[in-house]
Amino acid sequence: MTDGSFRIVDGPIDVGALVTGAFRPDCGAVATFVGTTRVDEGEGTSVEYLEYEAYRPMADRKLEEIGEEIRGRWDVGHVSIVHKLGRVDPGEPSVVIVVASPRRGPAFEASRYAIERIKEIVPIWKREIWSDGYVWVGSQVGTRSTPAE
Amino acid sequence: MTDGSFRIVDGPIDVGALVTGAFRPDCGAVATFVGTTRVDEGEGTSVEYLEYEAYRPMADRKLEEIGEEIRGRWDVGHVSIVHKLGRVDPGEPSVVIVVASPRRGPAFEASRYAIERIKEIVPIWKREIWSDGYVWVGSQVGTRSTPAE
Amino acid sequence: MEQVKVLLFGAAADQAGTREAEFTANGVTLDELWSMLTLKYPALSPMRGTLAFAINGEYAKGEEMVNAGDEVAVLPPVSGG
Amino acid sequence: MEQVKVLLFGAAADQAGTREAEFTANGVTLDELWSMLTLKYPALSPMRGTLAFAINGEYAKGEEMVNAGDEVAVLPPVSGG
Repeated sequence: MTDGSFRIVDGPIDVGALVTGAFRPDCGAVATFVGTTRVDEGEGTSVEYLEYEAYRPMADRKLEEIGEEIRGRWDVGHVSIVHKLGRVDPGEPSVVIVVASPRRGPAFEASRYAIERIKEIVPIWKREIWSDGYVWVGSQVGTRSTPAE
Repeated sequence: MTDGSFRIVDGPIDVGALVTGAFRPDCGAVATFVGTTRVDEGEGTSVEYLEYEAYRPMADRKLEEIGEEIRGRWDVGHVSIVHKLGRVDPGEPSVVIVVASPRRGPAFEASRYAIERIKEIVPIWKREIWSDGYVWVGSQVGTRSTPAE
Repeated sequence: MEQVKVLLFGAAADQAGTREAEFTANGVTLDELWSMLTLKYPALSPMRGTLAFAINGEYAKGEEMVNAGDEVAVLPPVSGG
Repeated sequence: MEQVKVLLFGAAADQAGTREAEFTANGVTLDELWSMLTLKYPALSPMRGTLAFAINGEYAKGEEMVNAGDEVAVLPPVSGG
């Protein structure tokens, strides 16, 4: 039987509790992926933070679908996915994926699969907030004077 | 510059602190692998716990070597590996690997590489403790009456 | 009379200048609804090639039917994670 | 006279019944040291094919030289992780 949960949250994610919450005596491997806000230092200007929005409850359902896909493909004992909305500062986590499996191969493969699928099918969008405006990632639409930068 | 640490410890591993300690503004992906004691329920008998021993300081140096290999192969901002010795109960972590990278591909690949290399080159051994004796994993030597089981 | 509710997200909401719109429509295709939408919000037009759509919370293609009471979502390329 | 210290781990320590041994040796190969070891601890012999060795904390092959003062480790198949 597989346990775990799929959640979209507004507050900070307790990464440690998510990882240790996946430990089970029938699993020997826990693979975790955490996506964090990355800032590339440019010439004097850089992203200040990211801001996420979602189409709910469709996004919640799509996370659960990914969980079902994983349970159908790999022998896993635990799958949890938590995605944060709103502001996410540099170095802070926006998404945490935790998969426990009896063996490490499936744990690695399933956690990788989860993040790829999130980026394909879950209706969540982020914009980069710069000092001089914002840009929607993937659409290159925003209020910056040089949004393609 | 890459940060992180390589440690062999006798006490419990603070998994949450290790993962969040890898968050950096110049990295967007943190991949973590945790190895935990797995118990397969047999016919009335099962492993009670695992017990690890190491050849130190060679084992410490080999962990650091793996870190150097990773830094030479992938663009990573943080690599930490912590391995516990002594008794590890079912569902408890024996090894934690945390890799932060600007991008997720290298983070996944490097964390997988680390656990494979640990199992190849780091002089650490575990034995399964059963109610009726123990078996050294990989050597099938021990005190159980049916050590090959 | 029943309406079709249209929700816009991310860059699409920006371009339209609104996150929500209502149209009087029943038994039209998504493509036809898109024409109504761009008539009202012409700045959306150039985005067409990048957009996906959902009807009542599930991805849908341009030839699928939209009926009164449905909720249609205009979805720019997703960028979660 | 200086000695070679031999450390045994895991299943090898079990089979030998000790975790540590000393031999008077200088300028012998690892293979020769192994012969001295199995003479003293015959139960080790059947493990030969599975074992690795280290001289002063680095993996070493059977033809490598062991000198007085060296530390040799007898390493069963590692099983960390």
